[in-house]
Formats: sequence, structure tokens, C-alpha cells
Amino acid sequence: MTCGPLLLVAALAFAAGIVLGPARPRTWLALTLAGAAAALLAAGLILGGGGEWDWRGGLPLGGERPHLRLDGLSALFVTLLAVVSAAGAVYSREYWSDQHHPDSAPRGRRWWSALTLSMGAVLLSSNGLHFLIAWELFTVSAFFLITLDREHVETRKAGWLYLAASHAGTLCLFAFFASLAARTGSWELGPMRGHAGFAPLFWLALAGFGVKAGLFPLHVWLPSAHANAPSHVSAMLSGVALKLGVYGLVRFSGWLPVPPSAGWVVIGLGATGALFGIAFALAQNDLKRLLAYCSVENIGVILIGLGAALLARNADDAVGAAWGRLALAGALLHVWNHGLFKSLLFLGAGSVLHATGTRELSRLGGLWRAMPWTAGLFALGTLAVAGLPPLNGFVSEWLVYLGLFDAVTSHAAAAWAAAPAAIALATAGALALASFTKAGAMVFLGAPRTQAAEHAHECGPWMRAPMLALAAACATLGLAPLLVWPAIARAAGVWQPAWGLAAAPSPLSSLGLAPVVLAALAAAAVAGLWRCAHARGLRRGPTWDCGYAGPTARMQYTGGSFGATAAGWFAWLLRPERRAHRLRGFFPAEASLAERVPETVLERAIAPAGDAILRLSTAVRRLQHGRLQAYIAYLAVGLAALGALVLLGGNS
Amino acid sequence: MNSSLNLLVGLAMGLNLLALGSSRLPALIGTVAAQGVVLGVMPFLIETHFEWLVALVAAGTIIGKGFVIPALLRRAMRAASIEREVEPSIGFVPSLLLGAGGTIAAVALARALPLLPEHAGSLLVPGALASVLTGFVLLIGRSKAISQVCGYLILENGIYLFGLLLIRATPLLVEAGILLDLTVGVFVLGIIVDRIQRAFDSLDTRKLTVLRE
Amino acid sequence: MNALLLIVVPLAGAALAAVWPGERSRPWLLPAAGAVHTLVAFWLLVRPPAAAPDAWLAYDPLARAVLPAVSLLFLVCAAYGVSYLRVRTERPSRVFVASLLAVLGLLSAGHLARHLGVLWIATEGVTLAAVPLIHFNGTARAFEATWKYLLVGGTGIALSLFGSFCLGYASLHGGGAGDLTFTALMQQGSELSRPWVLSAWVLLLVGYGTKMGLAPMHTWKPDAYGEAPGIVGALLAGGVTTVAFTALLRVRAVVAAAGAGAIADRSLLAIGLFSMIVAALFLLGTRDFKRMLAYSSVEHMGILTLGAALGAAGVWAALFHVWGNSLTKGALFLGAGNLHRAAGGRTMDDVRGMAALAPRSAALFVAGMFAVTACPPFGPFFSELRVVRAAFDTHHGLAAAVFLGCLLFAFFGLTRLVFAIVDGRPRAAAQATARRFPETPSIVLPPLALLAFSLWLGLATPAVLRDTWTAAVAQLYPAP
Amino acid sequence: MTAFLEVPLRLAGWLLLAPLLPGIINKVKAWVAGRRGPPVLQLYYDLARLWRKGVVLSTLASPGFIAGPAVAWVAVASAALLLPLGPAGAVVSFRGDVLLLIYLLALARFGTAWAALETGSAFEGMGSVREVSYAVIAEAAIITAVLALSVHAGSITLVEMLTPAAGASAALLGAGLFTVLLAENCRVPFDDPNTHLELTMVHEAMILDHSGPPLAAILHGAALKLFLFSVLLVEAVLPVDALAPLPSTLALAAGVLAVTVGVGLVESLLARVAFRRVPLLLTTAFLLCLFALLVAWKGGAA
Repeated sequence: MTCGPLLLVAALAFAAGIVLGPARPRTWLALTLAGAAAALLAAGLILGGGGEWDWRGGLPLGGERPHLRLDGLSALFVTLLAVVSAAGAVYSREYWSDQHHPDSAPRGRRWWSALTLSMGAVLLSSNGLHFLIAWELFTVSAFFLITLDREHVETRKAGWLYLAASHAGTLCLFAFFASLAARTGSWELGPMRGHAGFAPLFWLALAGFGVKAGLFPLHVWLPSAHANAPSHVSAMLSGVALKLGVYGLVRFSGWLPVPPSAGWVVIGLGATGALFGIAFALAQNDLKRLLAYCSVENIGVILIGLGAALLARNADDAVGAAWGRLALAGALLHVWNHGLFKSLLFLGAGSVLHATGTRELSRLGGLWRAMPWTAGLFALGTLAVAGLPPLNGFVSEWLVYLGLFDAVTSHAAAAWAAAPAAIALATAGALALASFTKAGAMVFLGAPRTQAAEHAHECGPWMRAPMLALAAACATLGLAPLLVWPAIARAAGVWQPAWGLAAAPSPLSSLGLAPVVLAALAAAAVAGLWRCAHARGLRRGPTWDCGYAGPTARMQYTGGSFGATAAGWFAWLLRPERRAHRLRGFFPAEASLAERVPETVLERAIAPAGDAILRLSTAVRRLQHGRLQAYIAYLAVGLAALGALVLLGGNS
Repeated sequence: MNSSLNLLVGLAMGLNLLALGSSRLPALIGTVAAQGVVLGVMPFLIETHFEWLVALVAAGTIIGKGFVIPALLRRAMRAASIEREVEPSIGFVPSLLLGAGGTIAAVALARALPLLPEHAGSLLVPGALASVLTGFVLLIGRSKAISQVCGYLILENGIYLFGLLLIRATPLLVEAGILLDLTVGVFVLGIIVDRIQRAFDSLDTRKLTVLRE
Repeated sequence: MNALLLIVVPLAGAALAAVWPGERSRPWLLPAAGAVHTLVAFWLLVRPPAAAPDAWLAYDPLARAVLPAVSLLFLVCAAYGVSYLRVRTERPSRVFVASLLAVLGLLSAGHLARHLGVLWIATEGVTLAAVPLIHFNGTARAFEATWKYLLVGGTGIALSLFGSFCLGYASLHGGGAGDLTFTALMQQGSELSRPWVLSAWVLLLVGYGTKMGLAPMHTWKPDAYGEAPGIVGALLAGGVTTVAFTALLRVRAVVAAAGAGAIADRSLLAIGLFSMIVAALFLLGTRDFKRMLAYSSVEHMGILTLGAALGAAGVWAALFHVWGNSLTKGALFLGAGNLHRAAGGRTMDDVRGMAALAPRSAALFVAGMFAVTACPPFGPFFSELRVVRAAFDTHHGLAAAVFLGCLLFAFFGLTRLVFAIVDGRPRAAAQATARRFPETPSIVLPPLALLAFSLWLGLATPAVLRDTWTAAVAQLYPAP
Repeated sequence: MTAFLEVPLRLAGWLLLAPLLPGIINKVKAWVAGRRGPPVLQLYYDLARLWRKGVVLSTLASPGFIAGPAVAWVAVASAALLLPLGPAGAVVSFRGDVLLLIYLLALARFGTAWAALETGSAFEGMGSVREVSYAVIAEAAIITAVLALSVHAGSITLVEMLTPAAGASAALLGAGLFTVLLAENCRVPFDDPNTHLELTMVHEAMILDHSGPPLAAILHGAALKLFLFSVLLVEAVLPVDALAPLPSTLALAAGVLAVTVGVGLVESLLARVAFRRVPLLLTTAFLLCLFALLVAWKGGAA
């Protein structure tokens, strides 16, 4: 079929982008769009027409003949990659323009192409060695994109943390692929469910891919990286890069056998991740950090679905197949949905940052007047991320719910995992609603809290267009989920062949027009109420606020106090640090209250361990004190030790 | 002849202890030189009938270890005009005890290693081990460059002692190469010592601790 | 064409350099001799000469598997050396050029040596010939470094001689006629007296391990690499160490033939992992980027040793890694030399913002850093991945875990230090120095070439190299 | 054909009956307090008046200020349509409709909270924070209750879930859902609908700045929500359609009336709890639903 040429075109376009990008912005943009379109088309062919594209190269690369494979599962992710990459490329033209960033913008274009290309290679390559190569290239190019702006120490620190964490993950993958190759005798990848002996390898994969996916306890790098990266990069990272971690988990849990406990562990990790991630999000004061933590939550949602599917696969009966398929479909659909609305939100945050120069909720406010487009689109993204009908977030979460509920009602053993997961999912959903009411309201509603917010300006067409496109995609997926069902089913079929064939599950088809109707009714009601209000005569006046005479912008409710109530229930986890300078005496001087929510896992768990190792290193380095006699003594000691090892070790 | 050879080996071992105990550089150098001469004589005792090659080795050893190198060391010492105390970082008594213990351990250890009939009862192996240990003790326990060079020489002597076991079997090339390398090595050591003296106007390697973590 | 040219040509060049009158033209002897050497090495790699089994010097598969890498490294370093010596006119180049060529000649001899004694003589010769190179700068620090290098190295070399004697006596005791060629020793096999073989193995492992710079015998390395010019560091790290490594491989084969292979592998595994752990701990804390390279070299020696302990597949990976390490480390050393000159400093406390001062060298250094930390698609990635796979093949899962952990911490240390000196705002004083040493192509291209070689080695490993490595493994693991 | 007729009829029923409930509650409170109290139809009069009034819009408010109430009202109304009515069953019914219902209520909450935050008033901020925060635990309780129902009925379609009585777990479930009802509709002890201290308001605080038709929409939506919850509670606990159509309808009506009166009694006998105690109360409701779930699980397993 024609997938090959299309993918070749895409690859060439992005490769050319690497070369031409720095010098020729327009050509680069055209190339990126063309490449994305070609990749999208190829993926569409697979998802629509079924089948898979499989290609083996002639000349070996690194000692292995290339083996590319585009099947339903990888096509699903390729689609997302193409869309977000194109959107980010268009966005960056204005957001990270050459006149504002003369030195880093060209670099940024080059690395953007490299990132897209390597991500595509990860998704296509079906050879362990090449998978690792593409994976590491993707990691490194993402690092250089995060640290495009090397001026700020914060950014550099965030970049290093990302690089370090990713490398830890990559080394787990070294072990994973190496031991897989040691067992199969070749680097070739593919379905090998038969070998029950491979099951333990799943844990290595979980660790390796989990770091990249931002799995809850391994997410430590995520918030700072996503917050400090340029916003179009954050969109790419959060929208696609995390999903590659998910891809790895789905791909290899589909190809390899998994231990029986895998499903329980994954669903448990997902549930805790969803709950804790969003709890952290609610407590943030930095808009982009909030979005980043919300990504942790959504990854949790996806993992809940995957975990349920794994449990169903192990249960291995017809009933299990039914609900497992629903959960898996929900997870896969959520991969798309989260990719779309999170990119939308990050781009929106980017245009806020671009307009006001700050990400702090406590410095924003009232932006809707200055930037109505951004406000509207961000609000739409807010609805979607909160999982509210009639937008796409709801559909996928709903499918996951269905899977969990069916698991419970079918009285399967998995119910003991499914019921708590469902409760956690609901709680996380409510928390997400709270967090994004906070985010949207603090940024766009009320009165501007600072000069910067007051003099904000709407973003230009280059930044608006991609946001519009993403919003349209969110709306489409939300209103007509049936359109994409075949694609999802096909992907699910790749993961578990028996599950793919069936038609759309009855609920989805019967949900049918409900979202459309709902949207129509809502629109009608809004219009009606609007017209009626105008008909009755509409007067503008200052906020009444129970007749308070002189309200100022600083009297508004702040993000901190907004989060305080619900986040307070998680204080045992968040450990907020507050430095209060209270009012004292009759004529008090100024008072202050500074609050900060640390990245608990990083600062309470990992940092101490790191310090311990550094102390050890300092102790060891003291041995290199420059005294020659001691050096020769070391030599003698080494001689003695080896002698003991060899002569007394015995013959084994 | 084995007995007389053993006598010499014992003498060399005694010289080891002497080196460990000597508190002044000239004495130390003298001891090393004496040991070199003793080692040089040994080949004649091993080879019953006269052979040119062996004679050459022996002569080379005597000249090199016995005279050239000690001369170099003395020259370095004079050039650096350093005081003659050895300044041990491991005291003399501990060093002596270490050396003695080492010697005993060497004898014990040598029993574990099988020997060819013609070498049975020879003290060469324990002697070699003892000298190597002594060399290590000097290298670790003395702070002055020259005394360390002496320690290194005693180490080499130990290895040479062991080499005598092979002198008949192994081709000359090895021996010659070794001899050459030893002399060159120590020669370069001498030069270095000379340079160090110019750089630091002292031969105290305790001062050589700039390079460190 | 005769393999002995590999030894003769450089030594002749050394002699010529010693008497060459022209101070300006002398450095050109380096690339000249290097080119001839590389030509011969690769020509004979493609068209291997027939070697008599009892020859003392022969270009056998193991030599072919390693020596061309050293030769390539030397050629590039020589090209770099010409421009380097041009900026260092205050130091006389006679001794430098001569001993550099002598080192090359003796290195080749060491690689070609199939006789215990010859091998030892060559190694000792390299040790001595490198002395003038290390104190080329003539500073007090250089003298100190040289002194430590010589005394620690000398002790090590003495022990390896002791070990060689023990092995010799083992063969004598086993009824051997005193023929110390490795072929003969391996043929003797289990007749070798076990106690002597084992003690020989310990002594040789420590002795040649000192030359390789395995912990805890690595103490001379940071000083020597730190004080020597970058080009010398490159040759020490990428060339001298390989002789000691191949020596260990040859000896291990003999020990294995004597039936103590398991013990040998166990000790190799132990010392390899120990070196990696020590190196990782040092890398986490060191603040000097030239010493950092030394510790990184200790780490990679540990990787080689580990590979050697992991059976045939492991040795294959180790030979692969010798190439990757030599080329990549060479690039890093040359780049570090550029940065050192341009910044006028060596620690992250007084070097900052090299990306602004010396952009090309800084970029090279970062790229080399990624390459040396096993980031694809450079050579080391492939070889280290193969080491991991070999570990799993031989059911050394724990060793693989420790290995990967050390790689991780080494990565932390390297990235921390490298980005600290590359990023940030450069000092005013440094800007003046940087202007004095502009980034001419002649100092940027050689490291770039080395990186390119490393890339090419990783992505498209030539079949002839693979075959040679396989042949070398076959030579070390003869089919029973 | 019948559907086209049935939908408007039901909708009309829901919309027209809803404002009755607050009136009844107030009447009950008045009786208990020994006052005559406002007429039962008071809310109808209020709505009619508000509908005719003009709108005062804060200068800070965006169109969302008016869109929010509209969306909320639509969400609640369509949620009501999903709910089956005893023997009559539901007009729209599909697997998982119960989840859609829950999320529609969440959408309504979002609409009102968003609209409240439009004005930048601290009071309304407080109100919306409390609304969305308490909903977190309430949501957990509701989903647990739904789990209990679905386990018991072995289905996740409202019609099938609600028709059989919840059996053994009915009492627990009833108690839990009643508490959630009080919380979700901002009744005592969670909130005092007719307090006069803004600092202690939840729902009332959110609508301080609303006026005219939008306020009417909000008030009517609130009444509708209360109605919806009481019907849900009754159907979840009582075996209403085990009976013949007429009696079951009567039973349903009686049940709703009882719930309303119950709310009224609670409001007149209890005082509003301190805000920091609210989570405790809600958690209790959650635990009640959880026990109900466990009981249902055991019952189903047996």
C-alpha cells in the first residue's frame, strides 16, 4: 500500500527541516506542515483501512537491518504526533519568533524537526536497537528544546533534572531490551506472548517507560521541565512525549506476556497518580506547573484503563474481554484527548505568558477583555480537561468508567481493583473541575491583579490558528466519538487481537447524538438568556459585592485561597511551606504571607538520597589526597585483595 | 652449591632488614648497593660451568645494581644537598617487625608453591618474596624520594632473585631486556629526582601533594 | 608488506626527530609517521599477513582488532599536534616529538608481541617513553604528576614482571622448555602448575591493571592526564591503556587454558565493577574537567575489564568498546585542551560560558560528553549495550545492574560538570585569553574527525572490523 | 412519535413541579417555628418577577456571567430527563447513562461557579470554592452509591438500577444519599439558604451579583436539582415500581414529599455546622455509601 512513500516523504521533510530550519523559517514551516500532513495521511490509511505497513531495510544500521512497522497502535500515536507537531510549529513562528529570540529560535526549529523525526522513529521502529537509538535521540532533542533559553538558571536546572531522570529511565530500557535480546537471541521486536518466561521483563519496562510517562512516583522531573520550557515545547512534551512512555507500556504489554500482578500494580499506580497528581495541581500557583501536574493525573487515568485491560486479559473470559476492551478503548482514546486538550491549554498558557510575561496566577486576572480568543479557547480546554460533557475529555473517561463498572458488576476478582479505581477517578474528576475553575478564573476573570495583566494584548493569528484547530479537534471528538471508534478499535485489536473486531460498544453508539443535542440546547439557552437579558435592559455597574464601596483588584479571591480548602485535605502529601509575617501591635507594619508547595517526592525522598550519595563520594574522594606512599599502599592492598579472591576463592 | 647460594640469599635477606633499619640515606644506599653485588654473584653459583651469557648478566648486574645506580643516587643526594636523615613515616621498629614478619610469611608462603626438584630446598623463592615485601615497606613507609627509590630497587632485586630460577630456561632476551629496563628505569628515576630537587629544593615527597581531589 | 614496519617506522621517525635540526618543521614528522603507520595498519587489517605460530612479533587477529584504532587516534592527534606545537613554541619540541613517536613504536610492539617477555619489555618501554610527554609543560605540577606516574606505574610494571616470571616458572614446572610465547603456553594448557599460574594471574592483573588504570591502582591517572597536554592525554587514555588490556586478554587466555578461566573471570568481574564504582563516585564530585576525563577513563577501563569477564560475547563487545572509547575519549581530550587554553582554567569554579567563548569546541565537548556516556548513535552506545547483553547472556544480572547504576551516576557527574563550564556568562579575564587562542580549523577539525569516526563506527561498523573481532575472540577462546 | 410527545411533557412536569419543593420546605420550617410562613408557591412568584426584571452586569463580568447559569440550567434539565420515573421508565436510556447524569450535574456546578467568579468579588469566590471543594467528597459518595446500586442490580443503566429496591443496603444508601442531597443542594447543615451573613454562605454567596433572568435561571436550576436528587433518592430506596402504575406513581410522589419534609425538618431542628466540620460529615456520607457497596457486594456474591 501507499504508506511507505508517504512516510518517506514525511521523514525527508523533517530531515530537511533539520538542515534548512535554522536559516529558512518559511521553508521550515512548509516542510513541517507537509511532513505532518504526510504522516497523518499514512496513519489515517492504517487506522481507516486496517492492515499494517511493514518494511525491512536493506543495509544494516548499527549492525541491524532496519525494521519499520506501522500498525494500528503506532498509527494512533503517529496521528497525535503529527497534529501536535504541526500546531506547535505554526505557533512557534510568532511565539518564539526570530526577532525576539535571534539566537535560540533557529536552534529551536532544528531541534523541533529532530524531535518530531525521532519520536516518529520510536513509534515505527520494530527493532530493539533502533528503538533505543530513536528513544535516546528523542530524549536529547527534547532536552535541547526545553533549555532553548539557556539564560535562566531555573530553565537549566529543570533541563538537567529532565535529562538525569530520562537517562535513569533509558538505562532501565537498556536492561529491558538487552535482556530481551539475550533471551530471544535477536534485537527483533514483535508479538511474543508465548514465552511465559519473559513476563518479569515487564517491570523493567514499567520503570523505564514510566519515567518518561510521568508515572506518579517517577514524575519528579515533569513539573519543572514543563513549566520552564517554551510553551509550544511544553505542549509537545505534555501532549506527545509523555504519550510515548504510554506507547511503550501499551506496546510491550501487548507484545510480551506480563506477570499476573501487573494489572493490579498498573491500575493501582494509575489511581494514586490520578488522585495525587491533581491534588498537586490544585495547590499550584504557577499556571504551567498546574497544567503539568494535571498531566500526571491524566496519565493516571490512562493507566487505570490499561491496568483494567491487563486484568481482563489475565482473567481471559468473554465477560472480561467485554469490559477490558472498553477500558482499553477509553485509555487509548484518552491518549488522543489529553494530547489535544493539554496542548491547547499549554498553547493558551503560552499566549498568556507571551502577553503578560508571567505564569503566576496571583499576578494575572481579567485577561478576557484583552484577549477574548485565548480566554474562550482556554475555557473550552478547561471544560474538556475537567471531563465535562459534551467535550472529548468526557467520552474517554466515560469509557474507562464503563469498563470499571462492568468489571465490578460482573463480580470479577478485578472488582477489588476496579471499584476503588472508579472512586478515585470520580474524586480526581471533581478535583480537576476545582483546579481548572481556579486556573481559568484566576487568569481570565475578575480584575487584573497587576499592571502586566492590565496591559496584556491578544495573540496574533499565528498563535491563534493552532489553538483554534486543536479546540475544533476537541469539540469534534467530544460531539461525534463514533467517528473515531473504528480507529480506536483497530488499535485495541493490535493490543489484543480478539478485541479488535467487534463493532462500537452499544453505549457509545447509544450515546450517539446526546452530546450534540446537549451542545445545541446549551447554545440555545445561552443565546436565549442573553437576548432576554438584553431585552429586559442590561445595565453595567461595579461589582455589587454586598455594597462594598471601594473594591480593589487585590481584594479578589486569590488562587492560593481558592486551592486551600481542598488542597488542605492533602496537606499530609503536599507539605505546603508557609512563611507568615503576621500583624502585631497597635500600629502594625506591613505583613506578608508566602506559601510554596514543594515537589514532595523530589524534595523529601530523592534529594536526601542524593545527598547521602554525594557525602559518600566526598568521603571517597578524600582518598585521592596526593600522598604517594598511600597510593602505593592502595596498590599493595589491591594486590592482597585480589590474591585473596583468587587463591582463597576456590574454583567455582 | 645450593647451600652456598642459600647462604647468599640469606645474606640478601639480612640486607633487607638492614635497609629497613638504616636511619641514614648513605647507609641505605650502601645496603642496596651491597645487595646488588650479592645478587650479581649468584648466577655463577647457579651455573656450574662457565657461560658467556650468564657471565654477562652477572657482570651487568654487579655493575648496574652495585655501582652505577648507587653512584647516581649519591650524586642526586649531593646535588640536592639534603640532610641525611631518612625520616620514616613508618617507624624503624615497626618497619623491622614488618620486614621480619614478612620474611617469615614469605617462607611460609613459599612452601605452598611447588618447586622443581633441582630448586627444592633453595631459598630463592622466600628470598624473592621477602625482598618484594621489604621493597613495599620502604616505598610505603619512607617519605624521602631517594629512600623510596631504594625501596623500589629492593623490590626489583626481589624479582631478580626470582628470575634466577629461570635463568637457564628463559632466553637471554628477557634477561637483557630486564636488566636494561631496570637500569634505564632507575636512571630516569634519578633524573626525575634531580628535576624534583630543582623544582622543590627538597626531596621530601610529602611536599608533592598539590595534585589532589 | 611486513608487519614489523608498524614498529620500525615510528622508531625510525623518533630517531630522525631526535636529530632533526628544524624546530618549525620537526612537528611534521608526527603526521608523516602517523600516516604511514595508519596506512600499514589498515592495509594489513584488510590483507592480514600470515603469522608463524611461534613468532615473537606478529600482527595476529588480536593485534589487528585493536592496533588500527590506536593508529587512527595517533594520526589525528599528530595532525592536531602540529598546530598545538605551533602555539606552544616556548617549549622545545625535540624531545616531545621523539618520545611521541617512540611511544607509538613501542605501543605497536606491545600489540604485536606474542611473547610474555617481549610484551613486558614493550610495556615498560612505553611507560618510560611517556615520561617526557607528561612533564612537557615543565611546571611544578607537571613534575609531581610525572613522579607519581613513574613510581606507581613502575611498581605496577615490576609486579607484572614478577607475574611473567611466575608464569614462566609455571610452564617450566609443567615440563615446558622455557618457550614463553602465548601459543606455546596455551598449548601446554593444564600441564601448567596451577598454584604458579594463579599467582602469576594475580600479579599480572595488578601489574597491567596499574597500566590500564583500574581502581585501586588508578591513582596516577588523574594527575598524569590532568597535567599532560590534551594530545598526550588522548594517547595515554586511548593507546597505552589498550596495550595493557590486550596483555590481560592474552594472559587470561593462557590462564583459561590452564583450567582456571572461571577464577580469572571472577577476578576480572570484581576489579572491573570496583573500578566503575570508584570512578562513578569520583565523577560525582570532581570539579576539574581534565581530571574528570581521567576518571571517566577509569570507568571505561572498568567497562573493558567487565566485558573481558563475560565470555566470548563480552570480549567481542570489549574489543568494540576499545575502538569506541579510544576515538571518543580522544575527541574529548583534544576538545578539553582547546577549552583549557581558551578559558585559562580547568575547574568549574573559574570556567564558565564556554559556549560563548569557544562555541565550536564547547559544542564538540558536549557532543563528546554525550558520546562517551553511551548516547546513540555514537560507538560507545553500541559496545556498552552489547556488554549489558553479554552480561544477561551469561546470567550476570546483578553485574549488569551495578554496571548500569555506575553509568547513571557517571552520567550525572559528567553532565553536571560539562554544562557548568559550557553555560553561563563568561568571565572578563577569560575573554582576553580566548582572543589569544582563536578557534582555528586546525584545532577544531581533529576532534571533529574523531567524533565522526566514532559515529561511523557505531552506525556502520565495517564488516572487516567485525570479522577481525570475531577472529580475535576465536584466538582467545580456541574451540576445545 | 410518542417520544416526541413524551419528552416535552416530562420536561414540563419537571420544570413546573420543581419550584414547589423549596416552598414546601419553607412551609415546614414555618410550621415548626409556629409561623405562617410564605406561601408554598412563593418561588413561582419570585421567578416570575425576576424574569421580568432587568439585569445589572458587573463591569468586570464577561458574557460567561450569563452563559454560566444558562448552561447550568440546561445541564440540570437534561440530567432530569435521563432519570426514569417509576413505571414510566426513562425517555432516553443507555448503558452508563448514570455517569452522564453525574457529569451533567458537574457541568452545572462548573457553570454556576464560573459565573460566580466572573465578578471578582471575594464573597462569590468563597462561595464557589466551597461549592467545588465539597463536591469532591460528595462526588466520591455519589459514585460509591452508584457502584452499590449497579452491583446490586448487575447493571449500569439507570432504569434497571433503580427499579429494584436496593434491598439490605437500602438504609445505608438512603442515609448516605440524603446527606449528599443536603450537601449538593446547599441545605442545612452544610449551608443556610436564608442566612444573612455572607461569610457563611455557599450557594447564596455565589449568586450575590446575579439579577433578573439569569438569577431566575439559577434559582430554578437549584430547585430542579433538589427535585432531581429527591426523586433519585426515593427510587434508589423504595421499590416504587414493584407496584402497579398508579400506586407506584403515588408512592413516588409521597416519597418525594417525605424527602422534602425531611429536609424541612432537618433545617428547622439542626444548625449549620462549622465549615471545617463539613468534610467530616461528607466523609461519613461517603462511608455510609461504601458500606452499602460492601453489603451489596456480599448480597450479590451470595
